[in-house]
Amino acid sequence: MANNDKMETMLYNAAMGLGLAEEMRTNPDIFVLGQGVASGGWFGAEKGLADEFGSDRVVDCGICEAFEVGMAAGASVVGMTPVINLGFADFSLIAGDEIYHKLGKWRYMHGLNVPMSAVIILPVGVMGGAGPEHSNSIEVLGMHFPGLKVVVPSNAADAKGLMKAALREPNPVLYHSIQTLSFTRGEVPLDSDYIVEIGKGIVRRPGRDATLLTYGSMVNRSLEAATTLANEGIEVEIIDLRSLVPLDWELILESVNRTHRALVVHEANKTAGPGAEIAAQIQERAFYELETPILRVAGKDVPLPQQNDLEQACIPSVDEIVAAGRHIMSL
Amino acid sequence: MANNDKMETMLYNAAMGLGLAEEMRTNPDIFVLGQGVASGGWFGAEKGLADEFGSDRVVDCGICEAFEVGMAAGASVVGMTPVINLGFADFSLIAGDEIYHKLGKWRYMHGLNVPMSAVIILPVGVMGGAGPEHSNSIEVLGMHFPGLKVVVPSNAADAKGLMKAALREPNPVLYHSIQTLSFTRGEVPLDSDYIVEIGKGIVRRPGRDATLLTYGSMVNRSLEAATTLANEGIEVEIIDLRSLVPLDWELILESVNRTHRALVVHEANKTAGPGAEIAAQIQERAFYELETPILRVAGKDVPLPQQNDLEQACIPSVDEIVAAGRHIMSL
Amino acid sequence: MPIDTTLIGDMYRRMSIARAIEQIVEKHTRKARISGWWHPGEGQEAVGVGASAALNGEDYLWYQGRGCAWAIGKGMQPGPILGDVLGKVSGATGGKGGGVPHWADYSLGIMGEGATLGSVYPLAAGSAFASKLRKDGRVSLANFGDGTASRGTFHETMVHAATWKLPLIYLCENNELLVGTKLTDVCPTADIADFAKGYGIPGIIVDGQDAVAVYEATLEAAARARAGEGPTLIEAKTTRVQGHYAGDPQNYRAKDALANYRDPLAVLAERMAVDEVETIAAEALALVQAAYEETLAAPPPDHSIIFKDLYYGQ
Amino acid sequence: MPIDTTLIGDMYRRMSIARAIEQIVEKHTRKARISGWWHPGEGQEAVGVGASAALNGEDYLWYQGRGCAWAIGKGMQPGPILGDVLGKVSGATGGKGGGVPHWADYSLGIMGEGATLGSVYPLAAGSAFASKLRKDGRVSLANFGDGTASRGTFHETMVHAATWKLPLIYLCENNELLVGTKLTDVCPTADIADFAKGYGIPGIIVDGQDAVAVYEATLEAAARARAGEGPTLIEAKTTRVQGHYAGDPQNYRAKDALANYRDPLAVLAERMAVDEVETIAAEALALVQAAYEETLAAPPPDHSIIFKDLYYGQ
Ligand SMILES: Cc1ncc(C[n+]2csc(CCOP(=O)(O)OP(=O)(O)O)c2C)c(N)n1
Ligand SMILES: Cc1ncc(C[n+]2csc(CCOP(=O)(O)OP(=O)(O)O)c2C)c(N)n1
Ligand SMILES: [Mg+2]
Ligand SMILES: [Mg+2]
Repeated sequence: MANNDKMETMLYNAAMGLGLAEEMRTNPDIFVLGQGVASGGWFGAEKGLADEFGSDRVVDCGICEAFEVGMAAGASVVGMTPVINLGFADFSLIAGDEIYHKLGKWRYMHGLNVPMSAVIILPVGVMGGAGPEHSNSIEVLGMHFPGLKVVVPSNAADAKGLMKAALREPNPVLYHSIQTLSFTRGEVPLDSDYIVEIGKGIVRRPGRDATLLTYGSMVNRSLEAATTLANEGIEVEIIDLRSLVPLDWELILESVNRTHRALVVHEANKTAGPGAEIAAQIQERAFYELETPILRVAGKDVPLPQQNDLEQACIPSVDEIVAAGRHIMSL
Repeated sequence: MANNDKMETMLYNAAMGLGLAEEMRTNPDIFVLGQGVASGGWFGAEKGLADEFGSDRVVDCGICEAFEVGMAAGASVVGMTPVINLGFADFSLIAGDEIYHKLGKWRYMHGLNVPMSAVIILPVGVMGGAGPEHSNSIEVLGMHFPGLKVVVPSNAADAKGLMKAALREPNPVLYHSIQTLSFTRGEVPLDSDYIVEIGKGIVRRPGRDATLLTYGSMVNRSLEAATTLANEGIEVEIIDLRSLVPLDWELILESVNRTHRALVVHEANKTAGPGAEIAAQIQERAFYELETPILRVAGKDVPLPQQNDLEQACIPSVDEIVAAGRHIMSL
Repeated sequence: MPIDTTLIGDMYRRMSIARAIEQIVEKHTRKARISGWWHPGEGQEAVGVGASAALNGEDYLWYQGRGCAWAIGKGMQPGPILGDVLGKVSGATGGKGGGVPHWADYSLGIMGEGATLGSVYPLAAGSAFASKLRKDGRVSLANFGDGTASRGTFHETMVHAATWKLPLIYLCENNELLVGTKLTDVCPTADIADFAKGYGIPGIIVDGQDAVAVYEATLEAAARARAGEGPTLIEAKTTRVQGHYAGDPQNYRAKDALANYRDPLAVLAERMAVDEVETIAAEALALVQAAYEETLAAPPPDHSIIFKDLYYGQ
Repeated sequence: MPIDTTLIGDMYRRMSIARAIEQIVEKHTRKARISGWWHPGEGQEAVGVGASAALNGEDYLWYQGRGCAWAIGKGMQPGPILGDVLGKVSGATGGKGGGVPHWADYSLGIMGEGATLGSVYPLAAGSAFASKLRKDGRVSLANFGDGTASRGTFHETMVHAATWKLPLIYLCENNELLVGTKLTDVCPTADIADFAKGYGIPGIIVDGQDAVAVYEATLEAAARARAGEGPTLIEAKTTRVQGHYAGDPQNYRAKDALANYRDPLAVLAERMAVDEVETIAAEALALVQAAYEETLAAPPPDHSIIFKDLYYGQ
């Protein structure tokens, strides 16, 4: 079954689909529902699934986001593992009651401690002019409302590994794929037990001078910035959080206590975004270790324009991350 | 018109209704829509409005939160000033698209700089066992999504003054009334031009030792805690923020730079709540003035149980605020 | 096919229990404060009990929280119901609950309530979808009020349920009121069954005061569902005898609002022998009284349950 | 009452302009990248133009973003349309826009688009409600696709519009597709007009390839609306000639999908003199070509507009 060491280069979205397909082979309770999934998905994540698993388990749906998530909650309560792809995370505001009240609270409020597995795919981020109602990164909602887990894969291998972890998780998972990464390639383990544990971050680049906490679309930009900064003698440690709920506090604090400086970088709007919580908690837990304020490099607090240049100007660039790195070392 | 100095003792919700009625008298474009508003409102805020202004302008609506807010957005674009009472802020998750995409973004995304007035009343907080889908304080959403203003009156006078300000505001306002205050009384100015400016906080109690930032239901508990702490020689300055968007940074920073210690107290869930942003920003802007970490005293990160004792145990008590005050002074 | 007398007796027993709970909770709330609000179901007991009687034990019920006839109909005992109302450990939720019910017992097919109205439609479609995939022959029932038929999820769910022919029953309790608003002030039709027309599914109106009528309509809808013929919308015309919540002054209501009210217990009793009626009623009262006393004696929950059930295994 | 020939000529002119924009954008996107995606409206021009022709200038239009026939029909010039598509300052949004249109011009009654589908229903009801209060005699029209008829807001809005008799028209462009999904795979009826039944309002099916038929049905619905008789649902049967977006490989679509396609320009031309048709078409092409060239020459927006319009006066 497991082909332990084999790797294959594939698209990020294909890796997500591979994780899904592998789990569907062994778990008959998994089904996939979403707009366009039966013909492979709008962005290819569900390619081939309908052929392999049939149209009973890979089901197209109308333009009904509230229904999609609500039915997932119901199916989950009776022991299924629904996978819903909403196409764009922004559409989840239509299903807010179903995600944050029903999925997040049903077990709690009825007091019956049963597993509730469900994976809601909420692709986030700009992708070249999709506009103010398609391009936002709203993962902070899953942090504020209790009862859910939240993951954000930053590369193809994680896309597979986190999808598999999400499908084996007895709690509902918001799985934020990254729109701009959809058609980028990466090395993906073919091991059918390759799991990226939910709640564990990873150091992508070690460094002694400052800790840069990021995830999703900003991991690559942060790594690029770190290279530039290294040329200037500034060694930034890059942590890819991978999960926002739960956050890997052990990893975060170990690093910050060592570097004494922290930056948070994300594409989501700055105000009340994930970086707010991360910064608030770091200063609560490591105040006396900090030599400088914790900086946030984040999306501008505007609805996103569609025009490509304007859109890019609204989210952190490599240059802005570099500038923040220089700035924090100058304090 | 204005009866400048007169005051009257009235219920918090009646004060909200008075602000509304006064503005309706002079502005024929205001109308009120919501479930039960035609017979005075579930919690009395709209008492007498249908009699005075007729059932054309004070209109009952079905159980259709998305419709209510969406129609407000449409009416607002054509120059009306709709007032929607959703009854419970938790129901706004049903209207997430309409609040955070339509109201917050319509002007921006169409690039036409016209006024868009709309007041969405979203009552927040526990009120004695209303349960996990009725009792949450979700005002942080209005901070993360751009384009809206967010106010939270902590007493009857502010309930009137902020309502009137909201009705004269050319941007959509989320007006978070406080469920537990609905039937509490306070002195309210009868001046028909009594306005509480959006974006301005107020010092409710001056103090030299620490700055406690709070709003809404936690203002009274914080004041009570401050009295206890004062007996122990700890003088806490209590700031009632009144508006969360925009936040009154001038006031906040003046105080924190003077006391060198800050606490944020709110009923909303702690993780990624308003306190996260406030703490993150204080340390960004006043790091070198801080002698201790910024502490947050906030709601527990759980869906709220209904049972009264459990419910109370989930939100900050006076004792917890006192303990936090002692703790921050011990650091 | 004349209806089985045992079944009638059983329905009468459950309706009597539900009614006794109504009365005891009403009395209790008049002297003591409970957490949240109780939404009295007096007058509507025939709907939940009649419909539940037509379901199998393992069929899935997703209800809306007025009264307790659905829970009793589907097999829950008075103890866990009262335990939640009074916020005691003996409640179905272990003591988290209050006036807005979240009673569930998955072994009885009682799946629970969503307190944001209209949330049960897609959830019921989810369990119905699971049954279709698993071919387990189960039916899912979504119960809701007339006011809640306007919710967008009503439409989104039925569009799919009708297309996929899900084994789903929509069962509306039309008491012509949503809180203090008259249905016809906010709905273009007085008959919720009219909404079935758009989806090409049957829309059946039944006398909601008659448990037998509700039972029969539900049985037929369940048979259609199990045969793969898809969803049915049943509208039971009924009467809310009490206020929206216990203590509601009901200023909005006409003095003669109950002029044509028929007590569903009396309606069913007409089909029974007098002494049977009396025995069952007395037994029900005793059962509920005993459960009430046990509930009063039960302890409130420990604060440690505040974090229980947030995540699986927690 | 035979239809005015000036009106026919005018509709043909607008449809020709819309078609010319389609063609120029199609050609442009084949060689250059635009921001976002263009959703081609070729084949559907008779709907937006025919319906708009039946509205008054100050009537409110809330549209869904396929093609540009609605904007052209309601009076927008090609310049602001192309300006947005190419992300130039000359666009209706001043350069914020891209492939998903957010063209609006309130002086023309063009109120804009919500890119989360189904959002225009309640917005259109909002302007209709305003008109009812103000007694300004205006009609509001909500345009949407067949796939979007399933959205909950469709139901929530119509429940209220029908009850309150709002001056509202629902105008559905049924092209039988939502992206690559066939309508009948996710909808229990092939006729969206069927949904009118539940609300007791007229549900009219018209030939969406015939601008005159769309015009006439809309005129009647507008008259009903203005007379205080409430909303109408019009379903225009039409054909999406191109892919969902410009560049869509359309693997999901049958080879003979367009076998029965009738070009709405040809359909309308049958009612016109040949030389009139040719003159109008040539003028339209020239107008659009000139606008395109101006658009290419226009500058992209300055980054300062990123914060523009977030708050009033900003
Ligand atoms: C989404 C949502 N909106 C509003 C409410 C408040 N609410 C509670 S009960 C009720 C009336 C429901 O009317 P109906 O569905 O006819 O049921 P009934 O109360 O008559 O049993 C309302 C509006 C709610 N719980 N959820
Ligand atoms: C709420 C929402 N869900 C999904 C989408 C993605 N989407 C864009 S166009 C489209 C198809 C719409 O179908 P229809 O309404 O029939 O219009 P058509 O594309 O055929 O013109 C979909 C699903 C969206 N924009 N908004
Ligand atoms: Mg009712
Ligand atoms: Mg379509």
